[in-house]
Amino acid sequence: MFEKYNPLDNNMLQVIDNDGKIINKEFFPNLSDDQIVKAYRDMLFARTADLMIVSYQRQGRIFTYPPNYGQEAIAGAIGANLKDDDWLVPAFREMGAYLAKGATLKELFLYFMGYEDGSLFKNAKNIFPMSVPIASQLTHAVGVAYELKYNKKDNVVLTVVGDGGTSEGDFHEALNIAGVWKGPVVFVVQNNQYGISTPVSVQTASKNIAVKSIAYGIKGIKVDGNDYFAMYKAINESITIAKKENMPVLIEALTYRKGAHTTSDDPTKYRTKEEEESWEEKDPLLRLKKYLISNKLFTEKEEEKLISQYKKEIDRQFIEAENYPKYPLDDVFKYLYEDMPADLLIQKNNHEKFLKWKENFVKN
Amino acid sequence: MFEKYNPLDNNMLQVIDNDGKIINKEFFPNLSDDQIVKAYRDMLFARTADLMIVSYQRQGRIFTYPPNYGQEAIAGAIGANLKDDDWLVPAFREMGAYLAKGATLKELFLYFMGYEDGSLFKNAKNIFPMSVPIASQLTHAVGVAYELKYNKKDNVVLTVVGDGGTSEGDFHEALNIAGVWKGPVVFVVQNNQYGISTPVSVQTASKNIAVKSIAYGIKGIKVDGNDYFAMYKAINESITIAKKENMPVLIEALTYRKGAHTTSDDPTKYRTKEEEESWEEKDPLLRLKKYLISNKLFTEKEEEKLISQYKKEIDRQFIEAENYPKYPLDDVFKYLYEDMPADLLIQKNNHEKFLKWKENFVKN
Amino acid sequence: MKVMTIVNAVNDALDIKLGDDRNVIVYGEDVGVEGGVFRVTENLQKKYGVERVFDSPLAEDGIMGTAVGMAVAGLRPVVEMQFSGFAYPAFNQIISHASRMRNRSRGKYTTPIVVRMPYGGGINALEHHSESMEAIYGHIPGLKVVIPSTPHDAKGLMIAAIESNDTVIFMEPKRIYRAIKQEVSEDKFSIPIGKAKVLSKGSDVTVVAYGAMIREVQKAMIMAKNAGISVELIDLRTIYPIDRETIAESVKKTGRVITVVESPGSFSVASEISQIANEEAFVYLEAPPKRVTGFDTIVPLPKGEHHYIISPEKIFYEIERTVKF
Amino acid sequence: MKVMTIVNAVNDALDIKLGDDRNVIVYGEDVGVEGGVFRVTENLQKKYGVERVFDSPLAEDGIMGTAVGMAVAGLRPVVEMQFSGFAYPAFNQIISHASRMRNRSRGKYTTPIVVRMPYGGGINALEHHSESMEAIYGHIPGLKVVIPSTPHDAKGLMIAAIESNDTVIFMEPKRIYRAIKQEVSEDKFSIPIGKAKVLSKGSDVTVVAYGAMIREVQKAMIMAKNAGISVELIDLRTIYPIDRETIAESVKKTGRVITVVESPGSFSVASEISQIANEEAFVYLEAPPKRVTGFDTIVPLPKGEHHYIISPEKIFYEIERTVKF
Ligand SMILES: Cc1ncc(C[n+]2csc(CCOP(=O)(O)OP(=O)(O)O)c2C)c(N)n1
Ligand SMILES: Cc1ncc(C[n+]2csc(CCOP(=O)(O)OP(=O)(O)O)c2C)c(N)n1
Ligand SMILES: [Mg+2]
Ligand SMILES: [Mg+2]
Repeated sequence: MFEKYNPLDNNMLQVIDNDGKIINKEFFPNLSDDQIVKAYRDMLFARTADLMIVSYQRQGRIFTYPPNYGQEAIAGAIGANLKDDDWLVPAFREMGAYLAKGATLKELFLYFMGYEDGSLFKNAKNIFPMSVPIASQLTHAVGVAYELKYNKKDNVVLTVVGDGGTSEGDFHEALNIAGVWKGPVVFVVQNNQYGISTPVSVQTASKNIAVKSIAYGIKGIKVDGNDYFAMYKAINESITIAKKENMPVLIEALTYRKGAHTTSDDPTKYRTKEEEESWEEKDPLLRLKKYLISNKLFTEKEEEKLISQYKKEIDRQFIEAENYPKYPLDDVFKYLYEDMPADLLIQKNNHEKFLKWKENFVKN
Repeated sequence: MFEKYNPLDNNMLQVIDNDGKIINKEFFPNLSDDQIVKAYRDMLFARTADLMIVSYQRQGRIFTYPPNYGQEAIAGAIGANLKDDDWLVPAFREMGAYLAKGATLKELFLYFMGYEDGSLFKNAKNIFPMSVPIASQLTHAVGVAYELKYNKKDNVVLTVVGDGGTSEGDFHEALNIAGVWKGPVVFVVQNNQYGISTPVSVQTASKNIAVKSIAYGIKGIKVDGNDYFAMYKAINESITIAKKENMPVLIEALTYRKGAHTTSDDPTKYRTKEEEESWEEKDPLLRLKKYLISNKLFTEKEEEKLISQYKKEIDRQFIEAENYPKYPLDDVFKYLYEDMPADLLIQKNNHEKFLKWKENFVKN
Repeated sequence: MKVMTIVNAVNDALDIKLGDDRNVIVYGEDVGVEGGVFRVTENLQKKYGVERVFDSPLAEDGIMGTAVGMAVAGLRPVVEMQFSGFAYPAFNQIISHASRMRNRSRGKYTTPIVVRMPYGGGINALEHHSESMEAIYGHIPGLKVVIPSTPHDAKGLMIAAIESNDTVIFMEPKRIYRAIKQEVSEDKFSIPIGKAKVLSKGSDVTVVAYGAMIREVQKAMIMAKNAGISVELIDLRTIYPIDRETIAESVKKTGRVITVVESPGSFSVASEISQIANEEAFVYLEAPPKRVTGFDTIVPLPKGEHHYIISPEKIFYEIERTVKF
Repeated sequence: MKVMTIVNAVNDALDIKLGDDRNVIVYGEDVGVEGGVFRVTENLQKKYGVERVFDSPLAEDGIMGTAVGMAVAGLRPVVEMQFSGFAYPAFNQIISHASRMRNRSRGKYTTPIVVRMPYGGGINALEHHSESMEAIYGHIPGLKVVIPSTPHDAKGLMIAAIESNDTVIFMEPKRIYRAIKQEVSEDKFSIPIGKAKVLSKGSDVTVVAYGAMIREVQKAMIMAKNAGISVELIDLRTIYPIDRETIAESVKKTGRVITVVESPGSFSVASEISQIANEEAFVYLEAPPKRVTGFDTIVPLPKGEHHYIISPEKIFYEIERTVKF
């Protein structure tokens, strides 16, 4: 795979076309029909949730949110490939992968409503909280890979970053150290062609992003990120190589952020309608659905039913999140250190004294 | 040149062999015999100074110093190529380039004796002070290139970093931004195979360092850094391309640090005698001298005479530096801001008050 | 005169300086086409072209390092860190080069750079978007650190910052980016860096604050007035070089000083102001210099931020306690 | 018992913890084969193998970031920043992740990392090799910041730091790396982080210091004794969490406090100590809390460093002035 899709030639791994037809049998992943249908349903769930979150945000019920719209195949393929004991070190635009690892929508809602509790992922194993400082999570993954290798665990760590993130020094240090230390780590760049308003052409002059792997002596491949099969195949093979050979892999997943950067962003300021429309037929869900329908694995009716069922479930979890208990003062203090330092205790006590005073003051 | 010496093939530009014989006429630089002799003399001067500085240091007459021993061809070729209005953004191990730009030995002595005045380079144009935080100077060069391009100047900026420095995020950000902004900038990596005790194999797993240019869409070439002609040629062509095409270039100059990392370092702790000896015949001065002698441009006698003449000159400048005026208290304060803030003035005044008190106190 | 917000005022200052000095170059993440995520650089690219106002790669270290290079070569870069919480990758360039190049080169090279960064809490933001780390910059020799609290000051201080030959960290209180509207002259004017301003004269207690805290103190002052307490309010405006004189004079008069800052309290600007009061006005002090600050904790996410944020009531509470001491 | 320098003592602590906990991993630039440029990690690679003690690429951000990853995954990395002046590329990882992961994940993940860094002046070094930026780390919520002043403390505090489940910035006063020799137990022992130590009892004035300044204060104390002044010396040992109690108790007794730090004075640890004295012991204060600090300048190169370095005479001078206030 890596020989055939040498990033120096700017080749891109693709398995199905825009009509959902297999154009590359050789690299069709080893997936049962059930698995494929499940993949689609998971992506559909993620998309439904994503669209609803944006509308919750418009209603003022959550704060800033970064939509995943159009990029669901990447997170889906990641999620489908990671085992419980594998590690996910995410950025912030791969909801499907979180859910697959065992995070709940309710937790994600809590996070975007402004509770740290939403980062706890109570029942999810081996998943880092979202990382807001761009690209800073990549070195964490390299550290995790060190531990996996050190303890001879048969697991992998997969980490995600955006095209913009490849400009940061962290990207370099992470991939470079990974190249030297080796270890089971897969880097996935979601190249959605923009970092907020900035096009990828302003981020780098390299032929593509996968080619950067050469600078680190690791493997690299460019993949159609809107092609679930290609993404699944690429991640699956990369994980195998990463684990067997302790060989880090860089995957560039070419995609398009159909939505805004975040709910506070207005993409019409920096990109054209034509460009946006040109990506419609490449939509990852559309393509997978075409495959499913033409293979009689799925119908539009089922989709309708699923969506309405999903909507209910999503809303249920959202309302649960809305009814989450108030954020107690204690929670501001108690998680910083294993044992609360005296100074923090004094500050908390003083604040509580003030709050008592305030009660009285406000009354009068 | 860049096509023929594609770093992906791990080819290295070489012009003379260890016996000083031309093995690559095509890339022999356009230099007159006089220029070649001058180049050798400059390198000899730098080496003589370098060795003397190490012995001054042993005598306790200067503080820590990073020897250039074995790497003189790189600095020599840089110095010979830079015009007055070109910029040099150095690291700290390229004395010959400083001197060619117009810095004096005396100033360098002052610097290593512990005077900031040694960074002033009074009569040198467009040369940055030495940069101690590894790799942090590289982005400065990219900023300078922006200015050159912005003001349509017909100049170049050349910057230097070590093999260890390529691991820093700064290396990445500098080369990546240079690739996007374009501009007349040449990056020279002095790959002397060690960063203090750490071999380059611990720094990166890439095939070589020149190949990293691919990650940035810029040109790259690996050059025998102990071959003056190869270095001259590579830098000369790179400057031309950088200026004409606003195309940044990365040059990997393969060399060997024959001396210690600094005068506080003991290389026997981390490398073998055999390794050190294997580099003897590749010594850049030796090779150039063999070329000169076999072309009847130079004799051992002349060398002896030159060395003793240089030694006198070096010692003269050293003693001048030793007789430099005392470091006044004012100099601690006066260069931080254009106008000294009141706070600093108060601190200075208070300290002067204390010093007066101390005079009395010590008397009693 | 024109009604401006702080956003407008900074934009106006940049516009004026881009207009009158070809060496001024504005860049950073999304400052060009988009005009900045807070729209502070809006329309500037259109007006001055892509060579003078442009989007950089997502690389704060690179932004800062190239600014050092440009500045040494003669330009006057004004760079944006999208949020102060994302300026840390640039920290090495700030502390190791921008603040030192002048001293290192004995005045041969200067680094007239302005580093703009929105800072501070109160906008219901994600993690890293609400911090106030001005004390860290204040502690670094060779930097000037400026924080305006009004549109008028934002404009005048920004013009002074761009005209300064030293590196200026220009921290913009994003909480009041658009909250305060004020008539501001459309002409070019500048306000000297390093001078605090007495916003209200008073006799019982001196309150020192800056940025978004000024407005909160002013709310507290209404409560104080009702309680018969006369507050002298000083807007610090510059964190470094700090205006000892104005503080000293006021504390000598009132005998009491409270500093209000959004940051964690330990090792904060408040500690510094208190110590200045100790040094300059000890014998006048009738109560311990007091600090009203954030906790020594990470700023909580929005649902917990109200615990952290300093309320006017809290300020008044401490004013009263200090006056009654 | 064995005679140890601080270098030996830290080495011994690392040796003990490498020996008793397989999760402890030591890495950084030149810490493996070379044993560190100051030889603090000497012989450890030989003893524990290249998987547990090794040279990293020259990449501080990467060193710190991988440490965060390792720590979350269950290891206990002890990383070295070759000099504190070169730790800034790691600043983003320290402030954005190491100090926050526990709070961010509500305690699910911890980052038991020790970040060792030699700091401070007085060794005739090149630029960036002489700084003291502990106040910056002290201001960052979620970090512990430790500075030993003796071999005994260095060993006990290092063992405590490695055993702590929080991230500890462990700053080593390189000026006294080998200057102080002391009998230290070869057994495993630890000294609690967050506790200052009263080194000498006294009644006229409290002096707070740490690291290499302790020795300078002790020299000044001889002068003070000759002048009939009784000094109580507190070794702070931990910058954060700071030991208010010990400071408060002492200042209440002496009524006077001086803090001696090598760093620039503005926004320094000294300002914080003074403010703690204000808050805890205002009514006892008989003189303004005083700071003896470096100037707000860059540490000069060796030929100018004597101007900057704090002499015992300077400390005595300020002690006398404070006592006579
Ligand atoms: C270090 C840092 N700088 C700036 C930001 C502000 N910011 C948030 S998202 C973003 C763009 C990220 O682009 P990309 O990496 O392509 O990811 P995408 O948003 O497209 O998924 C920026 C600049 C940040 N979060 N962190
Ligand atoms: C950011 C930073 N980290 C660490 C150091 C300490 N240090 C000084 S030189 C050096 C090795 C540099 O190696 P290399 O880049 O190969 O240059 P060379 O010394 O071989 O010329 C190190 C680690 C430093 N000066 N700056
Ligand atoms: Mg993107
Ligand atoms: Mg090297």
